[in-house]
Amino acid sequence: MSALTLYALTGSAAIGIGFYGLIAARHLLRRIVAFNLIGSGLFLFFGATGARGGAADPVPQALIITGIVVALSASALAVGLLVAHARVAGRVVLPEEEDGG
Amino acid sequence: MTWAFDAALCALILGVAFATVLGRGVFRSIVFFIVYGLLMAVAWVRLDAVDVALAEAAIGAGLTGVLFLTTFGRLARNVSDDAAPGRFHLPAALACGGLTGALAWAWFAMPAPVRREWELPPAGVENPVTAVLLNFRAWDTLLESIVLLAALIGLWMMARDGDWGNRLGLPQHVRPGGVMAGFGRLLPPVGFLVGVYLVYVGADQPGGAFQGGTVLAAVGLVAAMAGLVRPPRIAAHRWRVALVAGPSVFLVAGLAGAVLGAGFLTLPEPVAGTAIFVIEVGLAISIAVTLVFLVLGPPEGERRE
Amino acid sequence: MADIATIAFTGLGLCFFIAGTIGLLRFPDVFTRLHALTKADNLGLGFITLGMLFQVEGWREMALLVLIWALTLLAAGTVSQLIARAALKDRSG
Amino acid sequence: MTVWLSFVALGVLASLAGALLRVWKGPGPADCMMGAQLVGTGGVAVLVLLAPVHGRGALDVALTLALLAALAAVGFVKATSADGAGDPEEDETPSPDRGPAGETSDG
Repeated sequence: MSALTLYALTGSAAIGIGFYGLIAARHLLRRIVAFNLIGSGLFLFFGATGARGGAADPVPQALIITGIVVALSASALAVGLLVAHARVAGRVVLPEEEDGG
Repeated sequence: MTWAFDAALCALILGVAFATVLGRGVFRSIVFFIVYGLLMAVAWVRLDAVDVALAEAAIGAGLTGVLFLTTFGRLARNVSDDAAPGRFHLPAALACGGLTGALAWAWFAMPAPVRREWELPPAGVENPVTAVLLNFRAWDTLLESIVLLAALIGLWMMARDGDWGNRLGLPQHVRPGGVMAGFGRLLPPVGFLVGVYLVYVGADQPGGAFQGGTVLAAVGLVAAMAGLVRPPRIAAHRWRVALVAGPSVFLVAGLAGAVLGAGFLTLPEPVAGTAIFVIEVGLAISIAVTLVFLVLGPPEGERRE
Repeated sequence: MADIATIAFTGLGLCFFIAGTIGLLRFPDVFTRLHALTKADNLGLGFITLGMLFQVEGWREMALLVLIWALTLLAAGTVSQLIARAALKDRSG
Repeated sequence: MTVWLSFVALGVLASLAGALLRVWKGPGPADCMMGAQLVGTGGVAVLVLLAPVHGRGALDVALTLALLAALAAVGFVKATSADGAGDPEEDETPSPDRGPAGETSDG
């Protein structure tokens, strides 16, 4: 098993773990963190794919860099929504999940 | 031995990912995510993607961590209860395991890569990543810089009416002459130099508008949190110019290409190097300012003094 | 000769890292653990950069290594102060 | 030489696993943050050790990490301060009975 395969498998595992966190977590901030985990795993998988042809391919790298920056801006927007929600509702979980914790 | 190193690094990354999702408490999950970003930066270096590693080091390990930590602080202030930890969710675990399995299968099922025989056409810069970002796939990059702006506008729409016109973010304060204030005076000059250096060398070495811009943003955030500079007021026009500088310069360059007959967003080879440098400077400024504003958040109350 | 120096210094640095981790795991409270952490930070990374100075060529890389160590020292000093104060406040209520 | 450097890097990674254990166990938030800080320094050390293999790029990334090593900790003390934007030193200044750790603040 080559090192690239190792990183690709790590990326795919991170995607799965992130999805689990997105579904299972109830605190919304944890969900945002899990969402970032998915994105990061995808980047790793994609980057390993791009590196298979010998020298690192610049096109995936460029896309990943813009992706990282966009992921941060999306997280900041999500966090803004979360803070606004907490201010209004006084809770950090979604209304339909409030009971039965 | 290098294989063992890669295996250990991947094992650590996986362990940290698990801990992020399964660990007790939101705070711990955030700390694990910061560690995850750090390890990812090392992984990108191992994959020979230094440009990505630079962006990941500044964003994954720096800006995102600060964003989540300060949010945690804000929520702790507003909200009395912490959500109870989710129970183990078997169907979700099975589905996510299946997803990972499918991705792993996809990796092995992918056709063998074609070894790239062709060389990148001349683009005016030596660093292939910069060439792709600002010349071959300029459309993506232009739209991406506009996405950043859109995210900031969306975030600012959530400011309370009473706070409009105030300074961005929470009102930061530190003890004058204290450790944090001292750190805030020492670090920004060095960090600013490193950020500008990364933007400057982006043409032929790892670095560029995105990598340098994220480092500059992180440094700006230190300066703001340590009380060296006060964040601008939300309505300040000077800073709004900085926000749109990058996309505007990019658009003007693209239109110039169309007028000169090369096509929209196509930089003809003789002037490409200079044009890319100008675009990079504009973009780096916009990216840095936008990211700092995004992490600081909308204004939240003026400090009474 | 340079290789021997590298092996010696990086090995020493590794020892400090391992010692720092053991301290972080075994020491009883926040402040003693902080002590272990700063040892690993300052000395571990210090010896590793010192060892690597023999391996890189060119003064730029050397200057970069020294700058990396200096920045880590600055960060370690600040961080240990801030964390200790935050923990002190936490304990006294 | 590459083998030795990989070995040292592997050792640093192993010690980072110990630091992660501290993050997992806590008990306080300060302990978690310390573990993260050690991982940050260890990451810088690993990148420095990779420099002969990956060239100047690894050092550039190490420099970025070292530059921003304290960023997370600053965010942490901000988040744990009373109004989410303060400095743990502030309210210690006027009180005469500050702890022993308060003596060397302005060194």
